[in-house]
Amino acid sequence: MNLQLSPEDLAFRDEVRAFLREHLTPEIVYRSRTEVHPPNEADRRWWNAVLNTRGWAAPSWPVQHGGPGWTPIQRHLFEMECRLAGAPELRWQGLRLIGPVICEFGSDAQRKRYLPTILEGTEQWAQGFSEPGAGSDLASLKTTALLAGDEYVVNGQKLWTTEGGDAELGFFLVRTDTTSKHGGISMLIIDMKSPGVTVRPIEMINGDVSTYEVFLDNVRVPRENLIGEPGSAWTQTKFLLANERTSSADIDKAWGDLRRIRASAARERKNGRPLLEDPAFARRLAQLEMEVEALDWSVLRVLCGAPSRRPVAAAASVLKIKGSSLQHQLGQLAVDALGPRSLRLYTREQAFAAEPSALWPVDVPGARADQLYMRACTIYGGAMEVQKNIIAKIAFGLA
Amino acid sequence: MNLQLSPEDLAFRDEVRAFLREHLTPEIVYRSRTEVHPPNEADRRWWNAVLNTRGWAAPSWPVQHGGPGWTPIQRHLFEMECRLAGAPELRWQGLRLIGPVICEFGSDAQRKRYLPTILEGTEQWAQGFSEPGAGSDLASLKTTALLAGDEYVVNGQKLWTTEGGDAELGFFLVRTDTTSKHGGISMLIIDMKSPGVTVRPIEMINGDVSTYEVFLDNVRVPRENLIGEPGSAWTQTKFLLANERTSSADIDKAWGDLRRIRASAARERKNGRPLLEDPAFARRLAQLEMEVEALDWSVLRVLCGAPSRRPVAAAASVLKIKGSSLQHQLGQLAVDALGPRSLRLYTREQAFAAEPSALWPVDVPGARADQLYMRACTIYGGAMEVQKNIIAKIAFGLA
Amino acid sequence: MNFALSDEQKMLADSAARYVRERCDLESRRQAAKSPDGFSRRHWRHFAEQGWLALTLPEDAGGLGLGLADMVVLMEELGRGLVAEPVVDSAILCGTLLAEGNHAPSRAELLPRVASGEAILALAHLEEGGRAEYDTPVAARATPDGDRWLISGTKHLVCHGPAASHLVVSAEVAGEMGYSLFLVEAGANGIARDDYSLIDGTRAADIHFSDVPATVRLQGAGGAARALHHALDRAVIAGAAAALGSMEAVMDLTADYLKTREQYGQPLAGFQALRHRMAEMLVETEQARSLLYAALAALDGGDGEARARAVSGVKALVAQAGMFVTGQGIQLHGGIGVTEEYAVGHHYKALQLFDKRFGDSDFHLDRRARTAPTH
Amino acid sequence: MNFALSDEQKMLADSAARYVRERCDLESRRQAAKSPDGFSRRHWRHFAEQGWLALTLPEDAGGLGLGLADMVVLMEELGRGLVAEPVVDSAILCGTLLAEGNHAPSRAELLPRVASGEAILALAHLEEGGRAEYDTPVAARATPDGDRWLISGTKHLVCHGPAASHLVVSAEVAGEMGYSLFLVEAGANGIARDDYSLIDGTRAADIHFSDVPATVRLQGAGGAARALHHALDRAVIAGAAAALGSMEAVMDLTADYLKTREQYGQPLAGFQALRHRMAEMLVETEQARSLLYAALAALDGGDGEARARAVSGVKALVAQAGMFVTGQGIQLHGGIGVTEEYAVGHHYKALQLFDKRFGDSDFHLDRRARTAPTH
Repeated sequence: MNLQLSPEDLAFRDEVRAFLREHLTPEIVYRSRTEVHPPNEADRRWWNAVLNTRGWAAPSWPVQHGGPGWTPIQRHLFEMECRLAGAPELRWQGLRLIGPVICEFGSDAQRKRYLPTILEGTEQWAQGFSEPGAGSDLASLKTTALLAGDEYVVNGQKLWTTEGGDAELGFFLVRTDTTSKHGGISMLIIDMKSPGVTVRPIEMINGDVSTYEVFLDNVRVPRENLIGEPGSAWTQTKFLLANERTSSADIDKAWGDLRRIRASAARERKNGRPLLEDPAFARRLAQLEMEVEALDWSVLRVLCGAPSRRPVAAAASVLKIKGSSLQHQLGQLAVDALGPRSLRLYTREQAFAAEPSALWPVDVPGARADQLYMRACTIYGGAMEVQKNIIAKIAFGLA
Repeated sequence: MNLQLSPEDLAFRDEVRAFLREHLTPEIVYRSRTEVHPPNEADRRWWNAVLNTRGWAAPSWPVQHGGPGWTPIQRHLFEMECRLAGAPELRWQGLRLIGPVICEFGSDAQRKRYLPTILEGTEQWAQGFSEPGAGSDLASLKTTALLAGDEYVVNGQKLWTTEGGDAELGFFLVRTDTTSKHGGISMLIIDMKSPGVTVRPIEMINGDVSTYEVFLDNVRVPRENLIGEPGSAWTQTKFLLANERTSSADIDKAWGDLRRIRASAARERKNGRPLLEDPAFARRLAQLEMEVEALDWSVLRVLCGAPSRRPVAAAASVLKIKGSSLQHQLGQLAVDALGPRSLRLYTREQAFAAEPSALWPVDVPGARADQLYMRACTIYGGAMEVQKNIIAKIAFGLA
Repeated sequence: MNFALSDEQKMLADSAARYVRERCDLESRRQAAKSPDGFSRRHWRHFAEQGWLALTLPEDAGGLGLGLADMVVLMEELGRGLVAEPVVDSAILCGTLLAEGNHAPSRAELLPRVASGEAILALAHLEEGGRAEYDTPVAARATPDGDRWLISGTKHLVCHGPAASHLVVSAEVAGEMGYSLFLVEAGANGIARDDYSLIDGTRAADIHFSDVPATVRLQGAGGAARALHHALDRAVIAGAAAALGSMEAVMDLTADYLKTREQYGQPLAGFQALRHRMAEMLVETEQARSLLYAALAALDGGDGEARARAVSGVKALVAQAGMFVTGQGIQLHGGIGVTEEYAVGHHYKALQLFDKRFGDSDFHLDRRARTAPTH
Repeated sequence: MNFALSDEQKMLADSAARYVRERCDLESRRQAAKSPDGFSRRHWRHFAEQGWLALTLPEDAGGLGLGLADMVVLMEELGRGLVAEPVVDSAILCGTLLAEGNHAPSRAELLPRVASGEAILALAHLEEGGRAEYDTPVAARATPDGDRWLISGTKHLVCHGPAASHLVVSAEVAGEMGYSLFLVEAGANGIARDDYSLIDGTRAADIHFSDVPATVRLQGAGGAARALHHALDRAVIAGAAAALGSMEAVMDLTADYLKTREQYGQPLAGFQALRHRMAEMLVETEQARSLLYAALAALDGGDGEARARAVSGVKALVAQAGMFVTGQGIQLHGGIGVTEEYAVGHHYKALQLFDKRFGDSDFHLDRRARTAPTH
């Protein structure tokens, strides 16, 4: 047992910090720290390119496909430092979801076609998994892709396609074999500009649009856009999820939130003293910081493959449950710290453009939009209730 | 709508207060306020007799059988004043459970035989409902009572027979017809001194014995001890529960607990000031007081038959859920207020005999034993989970 | 003690429920939130015609003179329909200040127009550094100038400020201890506004006063704080009733959803964990409703401390219960719950608004903790 | 970074687990709790023979010189078996004070006897009005008397005081700022005890000192508080590890119970609400375990503030999580969970004890809040 960061890891962290100091500008950091969803598109494309120049755009990819060859701990340190420094959050769909899948399961032609533009950040991806009748329950997918000559003809409807509005490409779960109930699901790459693809924005609870409904109406897709063998999407999806086992903890965001909340509470005054010194508020903040630190170490345990009496998939669900419930609590604490001024809603554009003032300090824009948006985090990516089912089953054998 | 107590009710309350002032002695009040379970037997027998002299022993009985003829609100006021004044809690089994059932369903002979000694407090009762295989689930009762001539022969095992150790009489749910799965359950009065009745004390988590296991081995019971028709126990049990619809809220105990906690917190010191002035503690206490006051009004609503969009049985489960979870929270707050000295365990006898000192003030003995004992309150009388099932079904039609 | 509604209350509840059911669909609510006023002038006229704005205003000034219990009955129904109109701000909060103010001419002239909906009043009181209307610092100044005052200062988060015809403004007169309350016309010279939207679509404003003339002082420094607290207490009760309406609406919506929506081959209602959540939602809603009754009783009969205690209890408990119930409503709906396209999220935001207006739960728990307990 | 156990740690864990499984059944635990010492001398001898008492004591005084991580590995297994023996009090808390004290002869003479279990040390420190060992007022006085001191005062809640052979006593020497720590024999003249039981059967005592002679001052006023806080921090970590063992034991017991016990015609495991509760219990247990690792890392590498922060975090979080997990273990067991006849209630009481010893959650949250955050 050795619970300290190695000298190499500490040196790595210093290197990341220096890089971040060198490249990030105050304007970009300001916009990142609003925590508005989705982040400013120009910023993230620029940052993707900057990181790519350094070979750091795709920490989770194999070296031969452009990854930096970091250990899991180094990836974790990198993400944490980026968040704390206020770097824009890159789009996940290409770099973290489909990219690794193409590296692992894609054909050489697919790798050659798609990986470079993901690394450069010049083509954006959308994910088409959920459907109106199938949220957490992928077995009841209805979208079909039936072979007609050398093309699949795709029909169906996808929901919760995050950032689908300006994506050039999409990866979709489709049924290529309609005879089997549980098999026959494949992963298909679809050009979002194909005829028959219609994208409808969904206005979210915070007044912004971050996710879309995608209608697929006789969309013709070249046969070579299928990833791997027909019917193998279950394997690919499991790989994709295992690859992101710890990210649902949202641990770097949680630490960033705590910083912002402390800043708010140091300025806000209650009973003539800083809110941060109100004993009940201080205790509530300490409680959350303690929970976040514990979650951080839970992430480290998974990353380091720490021994456990229970399967690692149970640990992933534990991270998701605690991470998302902490997001709820952090969001609420953030608006509670701001008091009534948290009631003002800033749209994305207003938040990015806001000029801080005495009445509306720098930590106000975005706090409420983030709090409202994060009500979704106990629902997306496998709802809380589904995660509890998983834990009961695989950790305790209860079903 | 009129939400004030009537002048008659206020006068009634004054009358009760005067009576309590006149009769209760400091020694008895001290022992009651320990909240130790079960209360001192001599005290409660004496108090039963005192109340009976005044005609107040059985507030929930019909006037013709010895009840005082109070309104539901008056019963509520009476119980609250008794608790706050530190009167011993009378035994429920006779006065509040079987008594009303005999009044309603018993034969004249049964009324004549059993009601007077319940009123006088000279014969104590035990309840035999639960069984090792049937806690919340009465449909799976296994104890049988088969007719042999003019006697029932009873065989089986009962669990959680509270205060069964010194009871003279018991009322038991038994299966008089073993051919039907859901019917055939009857209520039978059994003399606890009958041959074949064995009582085993169960040591509870607080080190005291308050409940018993009862073994019934070929116990012969006269046929006339059956209440009502054979197989009618379901009706009687429903009546018994409806009669006690609001008592599971334990609202008078909750107010008493709050008083005791305030007294502890006014004496205990934290950071050089009374704990009661610690802002976080004060807020936690205020939160619980607020919840207790809300629950009190929920009780009043049921007692007054306030209009509701949902069946009154749902309201009873709501009272039970909130009342019992508040008991958990009040118990924890009580020991938290006392700090490490709450770790000392007083047996019943030690608590009753304790001499208050600076190290061990008057509010210490009993607080921990009560806190531990009350962990059972979310289990007995229909566990929390069962109550939620009931609410989902009858309030929302979800099943 | 009797909790039954009177016949008049039943009629009031029925007519409000009918209007909400027939006219206050979500689509019109969303359109109203995007309109310049942030609410519907059509609804507003209807409210006025029905006498709902006049309900608790005094009979000698165009009101119906009814009590808080009647208002609670109305507000719960309006809350079910996500009322966006300034009923609480204009008719209850500022209406109370005007009705109980010390200026008979403005009371006689303006209150009937409040009752008819023609005038809309807003409270301009919160300032920089203030977290609750009950105890915000007041730096605004009123300088005597002949038979009038000139008001200068900046007011923060004036709800419905953009649509208001009149403002009730707090400001301190030099040499006096504590603020006074003045009535000014919203279009007066020297007033400048920065408008914005709140999370539920309510329009609010920061309002800058620069030597704005005021001729009406509703309350002097001696009574302003007490009068304001009293009016705020009434506004809290009204808001709590609306919040309760939201909670009931969310429970109905969610129970229906669980019965109809299928997952893993069965209705969601087949999952015990979800059914239990519904039960927990009812438990908290009933607690909230009960404490609202307690507050009605205390406001009817109790002394000042008992009233503060009861109102602060309602404020904290209804906010907590309401955020739980509407938040779980979202959770049980899944994805559609976090969109603008479904009512449950709007109710959630209504509760977040209720939580932060008129002092948050911490403020009210502290206020309650300073009072003597009931038993 | 590497979380894997070393081979030595695995052997330690295995041998402790085996002993607990084979010898520490509930019946013997209940008997021990009713015995005069409140624990089992047989277990105690076994612990000593296995070197478990010597584990973290220095090698130059009969110890094995191992680290806190090793101790955590051991304590978790002992916690599973509801350890009642004074491992934490004697070997860790007082053992640390003695090992790091300023009195070489007593260190050399007594520590080997602590390691062999022959001597049992108890801390006599808490006094009237004290709520936490970290900050209790100390009114006891030590009066110099030649080359010794005479101690007078009353100590409260001395855990294992009745079985102790020696006491570490805090007392203030007139003219000095702050208390010193003295070592006295439990049988010394002038000592009188009031013994009683704690909720888990641990014997404790109020101890009255009346001019009790002490020749050994372990720490003077300059260093006593710091040394004591350090020893308390180590005791907290040890106790937290045992608490984690309780939580694991309760989860195992409860999962088994849900699989075998039937209600309404199906195993309890068929009820989703109960399965979800188990999932929640695991979530909180994993949080607690993770923060324990964080504390091991901080105690290994961090500065004083980081150590206080980490230890206080563990104390608060493990207590909260543990009371939740063991409390829900009771709930899921139903009636038998609240009896002395079933292990789950004993684990619950162990957690209640852990919560209140060495400062409660509020104390430690406050202590943590005073430190600089990690990020």
